[in-house]
Amino acid sequence: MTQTLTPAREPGSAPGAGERRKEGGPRDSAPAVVLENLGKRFGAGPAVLENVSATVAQGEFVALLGASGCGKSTLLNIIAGLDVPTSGALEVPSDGAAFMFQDSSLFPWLSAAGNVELALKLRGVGRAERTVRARELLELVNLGHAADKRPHELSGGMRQRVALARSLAQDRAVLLMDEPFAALDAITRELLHNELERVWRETGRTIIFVTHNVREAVRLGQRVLLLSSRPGTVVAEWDVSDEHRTNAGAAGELTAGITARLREEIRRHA
Amino acid sequence: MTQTLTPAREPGSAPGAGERRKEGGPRDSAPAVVLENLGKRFGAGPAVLENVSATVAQGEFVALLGASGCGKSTLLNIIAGLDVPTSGALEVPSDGAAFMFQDSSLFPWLSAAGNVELALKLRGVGRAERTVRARELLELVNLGHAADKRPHELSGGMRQRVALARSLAQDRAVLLMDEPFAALDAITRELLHNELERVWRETGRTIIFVTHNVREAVRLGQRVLLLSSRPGTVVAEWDVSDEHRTNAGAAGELTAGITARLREEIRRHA
Amino acid sequence: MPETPTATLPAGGSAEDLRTLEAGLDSLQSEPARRRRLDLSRILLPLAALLVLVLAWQFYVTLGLRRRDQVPGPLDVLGSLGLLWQEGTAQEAIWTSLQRGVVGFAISIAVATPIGLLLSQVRVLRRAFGPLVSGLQVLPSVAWVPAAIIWFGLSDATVYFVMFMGAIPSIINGLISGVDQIPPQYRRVGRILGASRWEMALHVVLPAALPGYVGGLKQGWAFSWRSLMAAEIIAMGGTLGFGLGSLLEQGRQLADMGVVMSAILVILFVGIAVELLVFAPVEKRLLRGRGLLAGSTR
Amino acid sequence: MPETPTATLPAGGSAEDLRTLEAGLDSLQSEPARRRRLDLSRILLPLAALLVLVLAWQFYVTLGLRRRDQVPGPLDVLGSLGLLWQEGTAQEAIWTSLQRGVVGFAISIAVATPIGLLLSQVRVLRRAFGPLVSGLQVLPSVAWVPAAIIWFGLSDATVYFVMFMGAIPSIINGLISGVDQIPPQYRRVGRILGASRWEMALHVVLPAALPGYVGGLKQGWAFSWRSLMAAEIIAMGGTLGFGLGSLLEQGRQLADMGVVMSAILVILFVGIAVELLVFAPVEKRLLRGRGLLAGSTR
Amino acid sequence: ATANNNSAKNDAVTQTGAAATLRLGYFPNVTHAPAIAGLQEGIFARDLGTTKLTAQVFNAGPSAIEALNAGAIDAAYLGPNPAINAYAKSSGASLRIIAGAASGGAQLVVKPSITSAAQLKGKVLATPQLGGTQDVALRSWLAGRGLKTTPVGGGDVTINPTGNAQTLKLFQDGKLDGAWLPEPWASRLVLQAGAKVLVNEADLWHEGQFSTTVLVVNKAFLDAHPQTVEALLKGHVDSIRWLDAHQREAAAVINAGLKDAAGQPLAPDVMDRALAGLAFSPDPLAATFPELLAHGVAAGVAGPADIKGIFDLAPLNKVLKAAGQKPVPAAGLGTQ
Ligand SMILES: Nc1ncnc2c1ncn2[C@@H]1O[C@H](COP(=O)(O)OP(=O)(O)OP(=O)(O)O)[C@@H](O)[C@H]1O
Ligand SMILES: Nc1ncnc2c1ncn2[C@@H]1O[C@H](COP(=O)(O)OP(=O)(O)OP(=O)(O)O)[C@@H](O)[C@H]1O
Ligand SMILES: [Mg+2]
Ligand SMILES: [Mg+2]
Repeated sequence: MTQTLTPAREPGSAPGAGERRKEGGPRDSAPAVVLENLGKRFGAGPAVLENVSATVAQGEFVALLGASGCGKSTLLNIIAGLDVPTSGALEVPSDGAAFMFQDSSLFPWLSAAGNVELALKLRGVGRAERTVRARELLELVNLGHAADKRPHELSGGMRQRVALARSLAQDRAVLLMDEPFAALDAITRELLHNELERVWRETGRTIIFVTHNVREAVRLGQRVLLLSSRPGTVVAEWDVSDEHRTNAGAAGELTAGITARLREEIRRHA
Repeated sequence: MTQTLTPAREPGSAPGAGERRKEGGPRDSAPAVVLENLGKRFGAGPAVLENVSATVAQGEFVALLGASGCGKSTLLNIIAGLDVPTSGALEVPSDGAAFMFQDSSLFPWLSAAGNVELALKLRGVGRAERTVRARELLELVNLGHAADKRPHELSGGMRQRVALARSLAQDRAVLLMDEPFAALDAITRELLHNELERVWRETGRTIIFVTHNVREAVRLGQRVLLLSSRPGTVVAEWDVSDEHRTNAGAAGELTAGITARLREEIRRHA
Repeated sequence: MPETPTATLPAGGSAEDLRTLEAGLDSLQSEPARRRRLDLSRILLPLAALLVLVLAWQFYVTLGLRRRDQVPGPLDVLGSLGLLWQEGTAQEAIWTSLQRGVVGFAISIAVATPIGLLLSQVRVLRRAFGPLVSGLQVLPSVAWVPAAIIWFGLSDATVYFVMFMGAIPSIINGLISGVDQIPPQYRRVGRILGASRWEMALHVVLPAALPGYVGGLKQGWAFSWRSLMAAEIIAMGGTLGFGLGSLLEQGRQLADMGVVMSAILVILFVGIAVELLVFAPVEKRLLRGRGLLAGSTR
Repeated sequence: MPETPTATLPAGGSAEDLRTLEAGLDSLQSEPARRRRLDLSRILLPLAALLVLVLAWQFYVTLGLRRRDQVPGPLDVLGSLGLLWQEGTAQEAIWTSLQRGVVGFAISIAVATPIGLLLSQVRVLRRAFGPLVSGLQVLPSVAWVPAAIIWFGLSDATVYFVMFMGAIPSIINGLISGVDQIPPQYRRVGRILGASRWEMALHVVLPAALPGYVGGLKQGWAFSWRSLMAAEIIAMGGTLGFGLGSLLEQGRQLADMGVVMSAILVILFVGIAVELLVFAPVEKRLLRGRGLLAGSTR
Repeated sequence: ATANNNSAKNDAVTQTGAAATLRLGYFPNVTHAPAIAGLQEGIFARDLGTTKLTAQVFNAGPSAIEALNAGAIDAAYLGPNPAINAYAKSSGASLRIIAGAASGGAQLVVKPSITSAAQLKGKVLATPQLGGTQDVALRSWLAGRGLKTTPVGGGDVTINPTGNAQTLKLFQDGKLDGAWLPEPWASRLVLQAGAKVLVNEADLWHEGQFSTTVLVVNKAFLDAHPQTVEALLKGHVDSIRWLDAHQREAAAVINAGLKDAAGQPLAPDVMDRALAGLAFSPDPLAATFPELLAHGVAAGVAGPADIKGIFDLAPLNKVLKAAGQKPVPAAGLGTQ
C-alpha cells in the first residue's frame, strides 16, 4: 500500500524545501489509515475536501497543517467515522479511533475526573481501576488538584487538558487530535509535548494531530501534511528527520519552509 | 495614578531581563482601567486572584500572560463587570468594555453576519448601515464568503474570527480580548495582527488582551503583564519599546526573557 | 484489522466523468431531495402504526371477550362516525372545537409569553409568582367552571376562560424552564453587547430559549385542547356551540360507545394532525437552524 | 468617565488583619450561607403573593357585586375549610389524592421514561409513534373513563389508568423534546468513547436531556394531577376512595361554593407545595451542577 | 359579563313588564318531558308571546345550578334535591320552585338472583349522585331493613354514587349488583341488561307520589318579571296537558326532542316503560319535601336546612285557576 501513496498535488505548485523526503521507519509497516480521493461537500455547498489521498502507517505520528477553515476538522471527523465522505474511499481500523475534539466537548454533568472515568468505563475498565487510572491521567496533565471540578468551573486550558486526558484514556490504535494544545501556555504546552511523545513511544499508537503551530508540527510530527483551502487537498508533505529533532537550526529552516509554503497557499486564495 | 503603580511582586523573585523598563507614551494620559488589590475567590474555594493591582492608561495596548488556569479570564470578567471581585476596588469606564470571549460565544440562531449585526444594532446603528458595516467587518477578518453561515457550519477558527469582528463592531473605549487568535493558523494570525494594530492606532482604543503566545504579546503589546498561578498576582511586567518592534534580535531576547520568567513561575508550582 | 466501511470509489473513467458523477451524487444527497423523502415517511409511518393499532383492536373485538355494544369494533365505530358525518354533527363539532382551540391557544400564547418572560427575568416576581403558576397549572379545568359561569354566563367567553386557565400557566412554565436552560454565557454576551433588559429578553433570552419554549408550547396546546374539551361539557347547544367535548359527553351520557369512540378517534386525529402539520415542521426548522438536527431522530 | 462601581477596599490595617477580614467576608459569601438566605425568600415571597391575592379577593367580595353564597369571601371559605377539617373530610381527601398522585406519577415516570428514550433514539419508532403520543396527550381524561370502567370496574385501577393515560404521553413528549435539544456533539463524543446504544442512552442522552426532562416531568405532574382529579369524579365514595376531585365535585353538586373554594384552595396548596418541595430543589441542583444557575432567576 | 347582565338590563328597561328573553335550562331526559314537549310543539313560544325563548341543554345538575345562580339562565327544570340544596345554601336568595313537572319513575333494580333485601348484604349498589334523591332513598330504605351504610362506602352494603351511563355498563359487566335509578335508566337496566325490579320507589311514598322534576326560576327574575314567569307557567301547564291528551304521540315527540338535544332517541320499548312509570303534573308535591330533607339528614349526606319559602306557587295557582284547574298546596313552605 505504501507504494501507491502519491499525495495529490495542485498542478504547478513546486515542491518546497525539504518536501518529499522519504525515510524508512514506521511507515514501512502496514498502513493504519488510508484515504483515497476523499471528497466532502456539505449539502449543496462548495466542496470542502477534494481528492484527499494519504496513507498513515501504523505507529506513525502525523501533523496536519492548513489555513483556518480549510477542512482539517472535517477530515478528522471522516477518519473517525463521525461524518461520511461524499466521494472516495477510506480504510480505518475497525475499532474506530480515539478523538480529541477541537472544542473540549466535556460532559457538563460530570466532574473532570468523571469525564475521564466515563471513557474508561465505556472501554470496560472496572470501577476501582477507573478511579486510580483517571487520577493518574489527570496528574499527567497537571490537573490532579481539579479532579472534582465541573467543566464550567475550569478555565479554557484546563478543559482542554481534561479532554487530552480523556482521549488518552481510550486505548484505540489510532488517536486523532484537533489542535490539542491551542489554549495552553508555552510552558505547559512544552511539558505536554514531552508527555504525549512519551505516551506515543510507549504505546506505539498512530497519531494524527492538527495544529496551527508550525514549530509544534515539526517538534512532534514524523511527517507534516499541508492541506490547501477551498477545496482542501493535500498539497505538500514534509518528512521530519532525526536531524530536525536534534539540530535547532535545521528545525528552524524546516519551520520557515513550511510557513512559507502555507503563506503561498493562503495567498492563492486572498 | 501612574505614579502609584507598583506591581505586586512575590518576595524573592528577582526581576528578569528587560523588566520594569518605564517609558513615556500613552501611559502618561488618564488611566482607563485601575485595579487595586483585587482578590477573587469562587465560593469557598482557594483564592484565584489575590492583590492584583495594575493601571492601564487610555489608548494603551496591554498583553496579559500567565499559565493555564491562573486567572486571566477571571480578571477580564471582573474588568468587564461580568463578575465581582471578592475584595479590592476597580475603576473602569462607565460605559463598560467590549469583550471578545475565549470561546467564541456566538449566538447559534444567528448567521455570522447576524451576530455582527446584533452588536451594531444594540449599539444603535441603523438597519441599512448595519448590513454594510457587518459585511465590512467580516471582510476584514477574511470571512466575506461565510457571512450567511450559521455558527455550527463554521470551523473553529472561523467562529473565532466572527467573534473578533463582533467585538470590533462595538465602539467601546476599552476592548478586552481573551486569546483572540488561538485557533488561527500562523498566516491568518499575522494578517489579523496587522489589522488589529491598524484599528487600534486609528481608533485609539484601550486594549487588554490575553495570549499564550509570548511572541504575539511582544509583537502587539506596549506592555506585557505576567500573572502568577494560585493565587494570581501580577508578578512581573515588561515595557515593549520601539526597538523591540524594529529589531528582531531584541524582540527575540525579550521573548526569551519573558518565557524564562514564565517557566520559573510555573516551576514554583510544579 | 483495517476494513473498508465505505467503498464507493468510482470505478475508473476520466476526471471529467468523475466530476459529473460526483455532482450527480451530491445533488442526490442535497437537502431538498432528502427532505421530500423524509416527509413521506413522516406520513406513512404514523399511518402504519395506526393501522397496526386498528388491527389489534379488531382482533381484540373478534376474541369476543366483551359485548359488541360495550366494545364496538373498528367497523362499528366507522359506521357510527359515518352516521355522525351524514348528520353533519361531526363536521360541526370539529369545526367548532378547532376554531375555539386555535383562537384560544393563540390568545393564550400572546398572554403567557410576556408573563413568562417577565417572571423568568425578574427574580422577585419569579420567586413570588412562580410557585403560584405551578399551582394553577395543577388545578383541574372543572375547578374554573363555577367561576367562569358566574363571570361570563353561558357564553363562549366561559369556554375560552376555562381554556386560558389551563393553557396559560402551562405555557408560562414551559417558557420559564426553557429560559432556565439557557447557557449563562449568552446573557453575558448580551450584557457585553450593551443590551437593555428589554433587548436582552427579545434578542437573547427568547431566541435562546426557543427550542425549549416550543416544547412547552406543545404541552400548552395539549392543556388548551383538554381544557377546551372539559369546557365544552358544561352545556350543549344553546348559546354555546356544539364541540367535540360535547359530542364525547353526549356519547357517554347515552352510554353509546359508538359515539364515544367516534369522538375519541376524531380528537386523536385532530391531535395527530396538529402535531404533524404545526409542531413537527416548526420544531424541525428550529433545530435545523441551530445545527441540533444531526443525530436527532426527528 | 471612569467611575468606581465597587469600592470595598478594606480600610488600612496590617496584612494579617486584612486576611482575616477577607476570610470572614468570604465565608459570608460562601455557598451554604447564601443558600439558606435564598430559601427563606423562596417561602416568604410566594406567601406574600398569596396574601396579596387573598386581599384582592376580600376586596372583590366586599364590593358586594355578587351574592355571598356565590362568591364567598376568604373568611367564609376558611370557615368551610375548618368544618371539613373537623369532620376529617379534608384530611381524608388530601391523603387519598396525594397517595394516588404520588404512586401514579411514580409509575408513570417508570413507564414513560424507557418508552421516551426508545422513541427518541430509534428514528422509525419515533416517526411511527411520536405523532400518536402527541395525539394521546390531547385526549381529555374523560375519554378514558368508559374504557377504564369496562376494563377495571369501579376500582382504584380505573383511577390509576385514567391518570396514566394523562401523564405518560406528556412525560414521553417532555423527554423527547429534551433529547431533541441535546447538542449533537455529545452523541459524537459518546460514539467516539465507544458507547453502545444502551450506554449512549444511559450515560449520554439521559443526563444531557435531564434539565429538559425535569421540565417535562413538571408538566407531566400537572397532567397526572389533573387527570387524577378528573378520575376522582367518576364515582365518589363507595369502592373508590374519596379524594380532592370528589370533594370538588361534591361541592358543586351540593351547590356549596364554600366547599368548592376549599377544594380549589387545597388543590392549589398541594400544587404549590409539590413545586416548592420537590421540583424547585431538583431543578436548582441540576442547573447548579451544570453551571446554568448564574444569571438565572431561579 | 354579557349573559349575567341580562336580567339586570331587563330590570332597567321594563320594570315589571315582560322580559325580552327567557332562558330556559333542561336536561335531555324523559323525566323532563314537559320541557321537551313544550319546546317541540311550540307551546312555550306561543304562550310567551313577545318574549324570546332560548333553550339551554345541560348534562349535569351542577352547571345548571351554577348557571341559574349566576343569572346565565332564568328558569330550569331540575330534580328536587338540587333545588333544595341551592335554596338552602343561598339562604333563599337563589331560586324559587314555581311548579312541579314529573313524579314517580324511580326503582331499585337488581340482578335477577337477588329477591330480598336480606340478600343485599355485602353487595355493591349504585345511585346517580351522592346525596341525591335516589341515593337518599336507597340509604333510608336499607336502614329501614337493618342494613347500615356510610357515605364513604363502608357498612353492610357498598353504595357507589356514579353516573347513570356508567352504571348501565358496570351492571352489564356484572360489576354491580343493582342500582336505585330514575327513568329511563331503570328501564334500560331492565330491558337492556336483564335487571329485575326489587323496589319501586312509588311504593314507599304516600299515595305513590314523589317529586322527580320541578320547575324553578331565578329569584331575581321572578321579582323582575312576574308576568313572564306567568307566561312560562302557562306554557308549562299547557305542555303537561298536551302530554296527557296525546299519550300515543307523546313518545314520538319526546324522542324527537331527545334526538335534537342529545343526538339520539331512546329505544321505543324503553321509552314506553319509562313513560308508564312517570306521571306529569304541575303539583310539586310540596308536602313530601320535608320528608325528603329528613331522609337526607338521617342518611348523613345532608345537613339540616330551612326550606320555608322555597315554593312560590301563587303564579301557578293563578294560571291553574284561569285554566279551570285545581290549585296546588305549598304545604306551608311558601306562597300558594
Ligand atoms: N456542518 C457544516 N455545514 C456546512 N459547512 C460546514 C459544516 N462544517 C464545516 N463546514 C465548512 O467546512 C469548512 C471546513 O471546516 P473545518 O471545521 O473542517 O475547518 P478547519 O480546517 O478545522 O478549520 P479551523 O482550523 O478553523 O478549525 C469550513 O469552510 C466550514 O464553513
Ligand atoms: N465558576 C467557577 N467556579 C469555580 N472555580 C472557577 C470558576 N471559574 C474559574 N474557576 C477557577 O479559577 C481559576 C482561573 O480560571 P481562569 O478561567 O480565569 O483561567 P485562565 O487564566 O483564563 O486560564 P486559561 O489560560 O486556561 O484560559 C481556575 O483554576 C478555575 O478552576
Ligand atoms: Mg478545526
Ligand atoms: Mg482563560
